[in-house]
Formats: sequence, C-alpha cells, structure tokens
Amino acid sequence: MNQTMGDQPHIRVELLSDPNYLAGVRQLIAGVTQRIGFDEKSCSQVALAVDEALANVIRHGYSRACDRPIWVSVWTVPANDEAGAYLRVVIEDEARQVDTCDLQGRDLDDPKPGGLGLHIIREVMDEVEYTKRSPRGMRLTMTKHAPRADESAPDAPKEG
Amino acid sequence: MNQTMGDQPHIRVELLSDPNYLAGVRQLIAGVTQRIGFDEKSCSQVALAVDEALANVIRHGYSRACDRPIWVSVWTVPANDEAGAYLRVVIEDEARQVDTCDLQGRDLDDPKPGGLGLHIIREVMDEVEYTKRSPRGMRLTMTKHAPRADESAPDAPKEG
Amino acid sequence: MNRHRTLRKKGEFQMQDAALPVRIDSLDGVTVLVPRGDIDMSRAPSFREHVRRAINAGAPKVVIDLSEVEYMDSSGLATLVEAMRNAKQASVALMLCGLHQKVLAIFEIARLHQFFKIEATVEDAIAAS
Amino acid sequence: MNRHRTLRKKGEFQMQDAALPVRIDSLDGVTVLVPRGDIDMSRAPSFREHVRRAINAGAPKVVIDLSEVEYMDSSGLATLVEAMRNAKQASVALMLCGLHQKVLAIFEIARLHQFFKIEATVEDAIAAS
Ligand SMILES: Nc1ncnc2c1ncn2[C@@H]1O[C@H](COP(=O)(O)OP(=O)(O)O)[C@@H](O)[C@H]1O
Ligand SMILES: Nc1ncnc2c1ncn2[C@@H]1O[C@H](COP(=O)(O)OP(=O)(O)O)[C@@H](O)[C@H]1O
Repeated sequence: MNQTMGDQPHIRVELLSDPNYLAGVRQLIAGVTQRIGFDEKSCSQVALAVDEALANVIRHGYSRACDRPIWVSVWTVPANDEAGAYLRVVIEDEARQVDTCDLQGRDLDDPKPGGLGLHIIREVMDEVEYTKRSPRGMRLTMTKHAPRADESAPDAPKEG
Repeated sequence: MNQTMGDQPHIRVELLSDPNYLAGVRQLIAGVTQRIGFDEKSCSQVALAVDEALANVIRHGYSRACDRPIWVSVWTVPANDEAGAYLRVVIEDEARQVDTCDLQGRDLDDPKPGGLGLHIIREVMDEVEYTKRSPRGMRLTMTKHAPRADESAPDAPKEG
Repeated sequence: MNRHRTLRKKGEFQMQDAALPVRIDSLDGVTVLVPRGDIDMSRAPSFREHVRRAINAGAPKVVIDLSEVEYMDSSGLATLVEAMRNAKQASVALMLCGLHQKVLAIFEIARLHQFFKIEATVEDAIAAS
Repeated sequence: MNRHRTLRKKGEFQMQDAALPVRIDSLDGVTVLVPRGDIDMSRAPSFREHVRRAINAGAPKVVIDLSEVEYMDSSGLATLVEAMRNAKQASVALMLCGLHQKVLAIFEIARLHQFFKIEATVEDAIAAS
C-alpha cells in the first residue's frame, strides 16, 4: 500500500521489437508526461529519448529482429507545491550485453549518418544509466524533472 | 516462432487504475492503429472505446481506487493486398465480477447523466465481449477491422 | 512524493482529479466558457465544477465553446447532460458551440446532438435565442 | 495474417518498413519533396528511398519541405546527412525548409543546423542559391 518509486511501475509496457510500434509508445509517454504537468517541450523530449532508446534496442540489441521483447516501465510523480513533476523510465531487453564504454555516439563535429541517438538521449534527459541485467539483456534507466515554471519556455503547455 | 493471434500479445500494458493515465493509453492505441493503416476516424473510435472501457473498470470495477492493476493487450494485423488492417484489444482487471446482463447502458432516448460508455464501445467496435476471468476479475475482448478504402470517409488519414 | 500515496478513503488510494484549464469570457452579458484540452474521466470533475459555477453565477445565458476540446468521452457528455438539467432548473440558457467533428461524432452515437442547443460559432451562440 | 510472421532472414522475423507518404512537386525546375507524418525508424527507409531517387533524377536542386513533419528522430537525421553527402557528390543543391520548432530542436542537439542549408519556406529555398 505504501508505494514508493522503488516498487512496481505505475505503467509497464511489454512490446515486440517492431519499429512500427515506436509511434504508439512515444505517444503514450507524451500523453503521460503531459498529464503530470510537463511542459510541451519536455513532453516531446522525453518521448524522443524513449523512441531513440527503443530504436537502439531493436537496431543494435536485436539486430532488427521484430519479434523480441522489450519492456518499458514508467514511474510518475506529479508536481506539487514544493517540486515539479518527475518521471522515471526504465527500458529493458533480452538482447546481447554491451559495456558502457561501447555506448558512445560519434564525434558531433564530424557529420556522418548515425551515431546521434545516445547524444540525444543524454542531452534531453537528466539522468541516463545503462546496466547489464541478470542473466542477460540491458537495462536503461532515465529520469527527468520537469523544468519549474520560471525555467521553462514562455509558451503554454498544449494538448499533445 | 509461428505467431498467431492466439499467442502472446504484440503489446501489453499494465497500468495502475489512475484516470490520469487514460490519456497516455488512448494515445498509444491511436498511434498503433494509425501505423497499421486505420484511417483517422477509426483510430479515434478505437481510442475512445479503450478509454471508455478503462474508465468503467476504474469507476465500477475498482470503485475509483487508483492503485489497482489493469492490463491492456493489443494484437495488430496490418493491411495487406487481400484484407484491411485488424486490431484486437483485451482489457483485464482483478475487480469484482459482473454478469453480462448487468452490463447495460441506459435507454438512449432518456437523456440523463451517465450510462453511455457501453453504448459507445458497442457502437464503434465490431465485436465486444465481456467474460469472467478465473479466479477473479473481468475480461473485455474487442476487435475492429479497418474499413476498406471504398467504405471509409473521403478524408485522407492524418498523423494523430 | 507519489500521487498514489494520497489516502482519501479508508484502505484505498483514491484518485486525484486533474484540473482542466478553462478560460472565462463575458460577452454582451453572456458567460462564455472555453475549456482547453481533452475532457475525460480525470478532468470531468474539474469541468463540472467550472460549469456549475457559471450556471449559478446569475448570467441569463452560458455558452460552452468546445473549439479547443479535441477529445471528449462519456464523462464529458455526462457532465454536459447534468449541466443542461441544472441550467433548465435555474432558467439559464445553455448553449454549446465550436464542436470538432470527432466530438460531435460522440454526441451522435449517444443521440445527444438533438438534446443540446448546438451552434457553429460563439457569435452564433450569443446571437441565438 | 500477421506482420510478425514475415520471415526474412533465417531464424528471425525481420521488420517490415512502413511507407512514408511523400508528395513530389516540380517548381521552376526544382524538385520539391513534401513528406507527411512522423519520420522515425520504421519510416526512415522509405524516406531514404524517396530522397535517393530525387537526387539521382537529374534536377540541379532538390528541396525537402519538412512543414508536414512534426516529428523526426535520429533515423531521419541520418537519412538527411547521407542525402547531403550524395547530393554533394552528384552536384545537386540540397536544401531543407519548413522545419517545425520541435524538429529544429533535434537538429540543434545533433549540431546539424549548420551542416544543412535550411530556409524558412519553399519559396525561400527555391530562390536561394
Ligand atoms: N541498446 C543498445 N544495445 C547495444 N548497443 C547499443 C545500444 N544502444 C547503442 N548501442 C551502441 O552505441 C552506438 C551509438 O549509438 P547511437 O548514438 O544511438 O547511434 P547509432 O544507433 O546511429 O549507431 C551504436 O552504434 C551501438 O554500437
Ligand atoms: N468494467 C465494469 N465492471 C463492472 N460493471 C461495469 C463495468 N462496465 C460497466 N459496468 C456496469 O454497466 C453500467 C453501464 O455502464 P456505462 O454504459 O459505461 O455507463 P456508466 O459508466 O455511466 O454507468 C454501469 O453503470 C455498471 O453498472
């Protein structure tokens, strides 16, 4: 009964690794963040980070196989008087494991196709951590605090 | 390997029975149906049916408690040369069980607040079936075929 | 820290309703409510409160401009049916306007498009008798 | 019956790419591509094919009008970076226009807003040298 952020996720999605489902999942994320009080820009950013992370699992983890499982777990904390809204998303797979040092995008000053996903994820989220799951697969934990009113852009939040 | 509609869902969402998550779930459904080739109107209809069904589980099944589990399972079949896209959604809960004869909306010719959700679900979906889960809870199975091009409205599908 | 901690009823976690942003204009003595965003189960209670207050405030006519509402489910419809009853009782003329195609479709399924007075624009609703 | 049944590679179900609707206009000898909808991993291959064909078709200038694209991820960016390289090699002037704020934000994170020739409107892009 005494739920905390450490317990069961508030929303957990298990999906097959089919890129055609990415649109649905990022719209889920955008809808949830919008309702807990993230501004429009932050909603788009979180949706983008989740999309990039899922695309990486499908592309690199599962070598584009589209029938493997991916789990997206979401914890939400709405804004209250003291603090802005807060989101945690964990993405898990059963794919091959990689060392954190191999999780690097390309040099941003050398434009060539690819190598941007991780940069985008690290840029838009507050915390980004990859760990190995036991016995197999990777786990990506990402968090973001909604910017407080005085930090965010002047445009009002709009329905997604 | 030989997946059929009877197997594991393509997408499965477990969420807490919090009405603030309904927006996210219906945006997920709208995004998924849009990508498998449902026209804009059908996407909205399916999203609406899922929203109504979830609201009923929270309102009637769980008496508005917001920390109980609901499962939404989705199977999708995209359009091919012979047939239009097809969707199956199953919504399950652990709430009190009701007999099918108690699942009736109000008389549509007697306008009063409430009693519309089931009418809406039955109107917009092709098949709607409530069954009791074992040992507890209800299961709602809904399906919809996308209208074929010649049946649907003339407006082109648009991004949701 | 967590919305699901809010204890409202013995032994159960009760939901916390979400606020629906509603702009309130007053034009030619008519109160115009302009809700913005989806009206679903989480926001219907907030919508209901706004409408209730407008009907009780004494203006002879209340217009609900739905042009910024792109989604409404049966919770929103229930709120409007109740508002229509309250308005009749209080001798307030209640009108709707600006319905999106998708929202109108829900009124039609529920056979409520005849029950409400629906105009195309705010101007039409204000002018209508 | 099921997309996940499509067998493409031994022992694995491979994805089926989704088609991205792209309108193709020709204005003053300039080819203008107008993709519509999200460009993500599932649609980038279709987008890539459209752009590749336009660049190889012989027009001296190709404009990609992104005004109907409200979402693009790094798959879309990768496609555009590759297109820019191919265009240079084929001596085709490649320009982008109509970027939504959200899409531009992704270019900026990737520090690619300087790499591309970006104009506000199709007219600007056609007029630019
Ligand atoms: N989920 C993942 N599993 C395994 N390797 C990954 C994963 N995500 C990223 N990587 C590795 O990190 C590299 C950089 O990723 P990214 O910046 O997203 O660019 P790209 O996907 O275009 O290569 C990838 O090329 C890959 O080697
Ligand atoms: N998931 C459910 N669990 C239990 N009872 C339900 C459920 N869904 C609907 N019902 C019953 O069916 C009735 C009609 O539902 P509905 O048409 O959605 O209208 P409303 O929710 O406004 O009462 C409800 O009042 C309730 O008694």
